[in-house]
Amino acid sequence: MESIAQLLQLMPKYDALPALLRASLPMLVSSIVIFALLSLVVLFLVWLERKVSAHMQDRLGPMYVGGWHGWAQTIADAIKLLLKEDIVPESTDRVLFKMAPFIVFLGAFAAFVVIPFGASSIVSDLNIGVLYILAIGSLAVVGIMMAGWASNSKYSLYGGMRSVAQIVSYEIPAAIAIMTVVILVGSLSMQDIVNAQKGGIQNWFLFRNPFTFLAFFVYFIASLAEVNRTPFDIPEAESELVAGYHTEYSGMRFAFFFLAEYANMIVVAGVATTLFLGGWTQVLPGTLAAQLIPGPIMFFLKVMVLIFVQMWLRWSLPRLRVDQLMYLCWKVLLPASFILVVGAGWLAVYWK
Amino acid sequence: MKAEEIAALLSEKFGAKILESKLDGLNPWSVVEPAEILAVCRFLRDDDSLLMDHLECLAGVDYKDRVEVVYIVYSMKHRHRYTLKCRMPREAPRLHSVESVWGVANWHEREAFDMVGIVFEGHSDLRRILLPDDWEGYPLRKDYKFPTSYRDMPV
Amino acid sequence: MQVEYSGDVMTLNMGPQHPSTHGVLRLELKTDGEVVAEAIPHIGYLHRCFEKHAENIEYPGVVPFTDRMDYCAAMNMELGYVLAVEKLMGIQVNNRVRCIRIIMAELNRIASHLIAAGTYGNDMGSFTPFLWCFRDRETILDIFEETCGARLLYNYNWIGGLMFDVQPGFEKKVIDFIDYFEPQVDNLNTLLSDNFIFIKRTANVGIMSPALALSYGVTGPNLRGSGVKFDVRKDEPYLGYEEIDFEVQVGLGEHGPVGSCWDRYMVRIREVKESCKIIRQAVAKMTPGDVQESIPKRIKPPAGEVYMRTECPRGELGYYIVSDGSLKPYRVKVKSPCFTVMSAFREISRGAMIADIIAILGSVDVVLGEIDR
Amino acid sequence: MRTYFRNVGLGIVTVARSMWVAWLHLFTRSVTLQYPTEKWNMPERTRARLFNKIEDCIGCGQCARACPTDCITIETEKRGKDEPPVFASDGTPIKLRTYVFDINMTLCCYCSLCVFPCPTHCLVMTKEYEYSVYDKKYHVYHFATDKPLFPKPPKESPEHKA
Repeated sequence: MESIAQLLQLMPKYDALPALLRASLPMLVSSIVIFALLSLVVLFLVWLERKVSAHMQDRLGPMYVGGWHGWAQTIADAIKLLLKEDIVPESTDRVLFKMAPFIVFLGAFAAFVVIPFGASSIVSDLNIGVLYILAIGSLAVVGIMMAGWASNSKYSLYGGMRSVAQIVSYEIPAAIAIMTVVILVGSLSMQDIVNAQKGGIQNWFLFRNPFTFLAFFVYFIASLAEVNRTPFDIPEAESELVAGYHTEYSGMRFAFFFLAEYANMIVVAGVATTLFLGGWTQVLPGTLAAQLIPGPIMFFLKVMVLIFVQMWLRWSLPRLRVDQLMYLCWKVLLPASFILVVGAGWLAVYWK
Repeated sequence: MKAEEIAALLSEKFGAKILESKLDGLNPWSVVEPAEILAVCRFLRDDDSLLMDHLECLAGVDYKDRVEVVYIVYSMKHRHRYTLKCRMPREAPRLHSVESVWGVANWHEREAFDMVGIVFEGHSDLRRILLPDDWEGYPLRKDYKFPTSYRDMPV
Repeated sequence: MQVEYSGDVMTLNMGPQHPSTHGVLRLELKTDGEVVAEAIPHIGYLHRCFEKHAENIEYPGVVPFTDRMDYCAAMNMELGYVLAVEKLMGIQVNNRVRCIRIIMAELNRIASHLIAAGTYGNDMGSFTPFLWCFRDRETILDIFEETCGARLLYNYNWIGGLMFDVQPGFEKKVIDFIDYFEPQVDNLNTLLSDNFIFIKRTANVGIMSPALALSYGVTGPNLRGSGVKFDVRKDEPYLGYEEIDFEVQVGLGEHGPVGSCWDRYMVRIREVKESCKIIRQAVAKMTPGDVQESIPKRIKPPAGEVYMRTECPRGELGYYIVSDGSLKPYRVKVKSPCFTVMSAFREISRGAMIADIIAILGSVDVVLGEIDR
Repeated sequence: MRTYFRNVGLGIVTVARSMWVAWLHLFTRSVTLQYPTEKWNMPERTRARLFNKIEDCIGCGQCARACPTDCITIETEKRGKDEPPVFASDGTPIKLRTYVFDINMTLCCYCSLCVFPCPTHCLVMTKEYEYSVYDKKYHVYHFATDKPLFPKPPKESPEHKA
C-alpha cells in the first residue's frame, strides 16, 4: 500500500484533497487492484481445474470458446452467470439470503490484505498478520451458516451445519501448525516470516527442520478442509446434499460463492507459501533466473504449484464421511500438531 | 427332489387342501386351498426335506373366470423348485399374506394388489406400489378400461 | 453401523430428482441430525406398464420392450425372455447361437458392472473412476453397435436365433478388448477399490446378513456379496454355461464383516474378470452355423406356462410366461432382481448416516427401469 | 494404538498410490471425440431413421403389423384393372396403390422389426441420426406420393396419437 500511496503522491493536487480522502484513497485503489487481479486469477483457476480434471479422466475439457483449448470458457460462463435471473425462493429469509454470499466472499477477500506478494507489494504489513489471517478465515463460517439457514432448504441446512462444524474444528490444527513457524521466527508479521526464509530453497521452513516439514503437511490438509475441497467437501457433497449450502443460489450470488471458494484456495495456498515455501523469495538466489524472475511472479508460481496439488487431490480421492472427518481432525491432526509445536519450541530454545 | 415327490409330500401332509396338481409340463404346480396358503408356505420353508427358503416369484394372474396367485418357490440348499397356486373368484379376492414367511413377499404382494387387485390379509402396509395411490382400477385385469385422463391430464 | 436413535425426526425427501438416486427413486429419510432412523423407498416413478404392453403385443414384439427394462444390461434382459419363450416352444438353438449369446451377455455384464463401479465411485465423491469405466464401456458398445446396429437397446436376441450373424473379425475385436481391459481393472482397483478412504466409507456399512438376503429374495452380486455361493449360471445352467469353467465370486470380507457395501462392490469387480474368462472360452467354442436356422415361421407357443430365470448382472431375472396358445402372451410376469433388493433396502439402511444411505444405495446397484418396469 | 498408526500409514500410502495413478493419466491420450467437428463413422448395421423407397413398396403392410409401437400407418387401395401394371425394382408386381405411408419417428423404438418382413426390402433404417426438429409434427414422415382415386373417410393420423 505504501508504494501505491507514493504513486498517488505524483497525482496533481493530491495534497489539496481532504485528509480523509487522502487517507482512504490508497486503500480504495489497492483493494480495487487486488479485486481485479483476484477475479482474473480465479477465472484462470476455474479453467485450469476443468482442464486438469479432464485430462486426468482422459477427456479434453473445454476446447472451443476462445480458440486455444477453450481459454475463454470460464469468461463466457461468468458472463452467463451474471446475466442470469437472480432467483430468491419464496420462503427464504431474504435479508440473510442476499447477504450471505457477500460475507463469504468478504472473508476470502479481506485475507489478501496481509499476504506479501513481493518485497514491497503488500497491502499492509500488519505486525499480527498471521493472527489476522486466522481471524478473517473464520468469517466465512458466518456467511456459510447464514446461507444454509436462510435458504430454508433441508439440504442447505445440512450443508451449512456440516461446513461450520468442519471449518471450526479444522482451524485448530491449522493454527497450531502455523505456530511452529511463528515460534521459530518470533514474529507474527508475514514479511518477517518471509525474510526469515531468504537465501534459497534450503532456508525454507519446509526443509529447515523435520517439525516444520511435517507442520507443512498438517497445515495443508487442514487448509483443504477449511476451503471445503475434496476429500473434505462434505458441505457441498453433490452426491449426498445436492449442492450443500448453495443449493438454492443461482446467478450472480452463486458466482460469488464460486469466486469465494477459489479465492480461498488462493489464500490458503498463499499462506502456505509464505510460511513454508519462502514466499516471494527466490528458489535459487544468485542464478540468472533469480535476476529475471521478480518476487511477485515467484510467489505466484509457488502458489500455483500448491493449487495444482489441491486440484490433483480433488480429482483422485473419494470423500470422507462426517464422523471420519472429525476423527481425522481431533485424533490425528491435532495430536500431531501439538507434538510439532513442542518440537519446534525445543528447537527454538536449545538449537539456536 | 423331484416335483412328484414334493407333490406327494404336500398331499400327504395337507390331503384334501391340495385341490389339484399338474406335474407334467414345464413347471409343475399344485392348487392350494386359499385358506391354507400360509400353512403350506410355512411347511415348504421349514420342512427339512424341502427348505424352500427362496420365494422367486409371486404373480397375480387374471383368468377370465377367476384370479390366481402363483407362488414360485425354490430351495437354495436342495436346488429344487415348485409352484403353488391359489384360485379365487374375480370379485373381491382375499388371501392371507405370506410376508411372515418370506420378507420379499411384502412388495410382491403389494404389486399383485396394485395390478390385479388381490387383497392380502395381515399385510403390514398394503398400498399401491407402482401406480399412484389414487389410481382407479387394476390394470392387469383383462377387462381393464384404459383411462383417458388422470387428474384432468389427458393420458 | 447401528446408531442409537433418539430425538425428534426430520423427514428428508431424497429424490425423485437427486444426483445419486440412480434414476427416479424416492427415499423418505427419517433423520435425526446425520443419523437416518429409517429410509422408506417409494418406487413407481418410471412405471411403463411393461406387463400390460406384453399382453397386447405378439411374442417377437415384446423383445424391444424387455430391452427398456434394464437399459444398462439390455442383452441379458432380452436373453431371459427369449430363453423363456424358447423353453415354452421347445426350440433348440445351435452351438453358434449359444456361443454368441454367451459372449454378448458377458460383454454386457462387464458393461453393466462398469456402470455400477463407476457410479459408485461417483457416489463416494470421486468422479474420475466414473469416466474411466465409461471409457472402457464405450468399446463394448462399439462392438455391439457393429454387430446389431444399436448401442443401448439391441433387440439382438430373437426367439430361436439372432438378428444378425456377427461381423467378420468379431472374435478378434472381442479378444483384443479383453486383453486391453483386464489391466484396466487393476488400474481401477488402485485408484478406487484399495483406497483407504473408500474402504472406510464402504466397509462396515450396510451389512446384509445371508439370512436377511435369502428372506428378501436378494440375488446376484448382492447375495454373493453376503457370502452365499449361488449363481444361476452354475447351479441351473442355461445356454451351455455348464461346459464353461469359471469361479462364482463371493464376498470375503477383507475389511470388516461379510456383506458390507465393499464386499458387494468387490464381487462385481471380480465378476468382471470372471466374465473375461468366460468370453475367452466362448470365443474358442464358436463353430460356424446359421444363426437363424431355428427361428419358427410364426411364433405361436402351445398353451401352458413356464418360469425361466437367468443371471443378469443385477441378479436373477425370472420370466413367468402364461400362454393361451395365441400369438400374444396371456401374462408375462417379470421377477426383477432390483425389485427384491429395494424391498430389503429398508432393513439394511436402518440407523445409517446420510452419507451411508448413498453408499448402500450405490452398492446394491439398482436400475429403476427394472424395478418399475 | 498399533492399529491407529497402521491406519494412518495405510491411509497415506493408498492415497499416494491413487494420486500416482491419476497423475499417470494426465499424460494419456484423450479418448473423446470433438463431436460437431469430428464424427463417429457409423457401422453399416446402424439403426437410425427409417426410410421407405416408396417406388418399391407394394403396400403389403407387414411392417405395420410387425411394429410393436404402431408407428407406421399404411392405407392402400386396389389399382384399377385398366391401369398399366407397375413393378417394383425386383420385379414384384405392385397390385395396391399406397396413398398413405406415414412413419412417426417419435413413436419408433428402433427395433428394426419392421425392416425384416418387407418383401421388396424397400423399408430400411438409414444411418441418419441427426434429425432433431423444433416441432413433433415434423417427425412424422410422409412417404406416399400417389393420390387415392377412390378416397376413403380420413382416419386418425399418427401425429394425433403422438
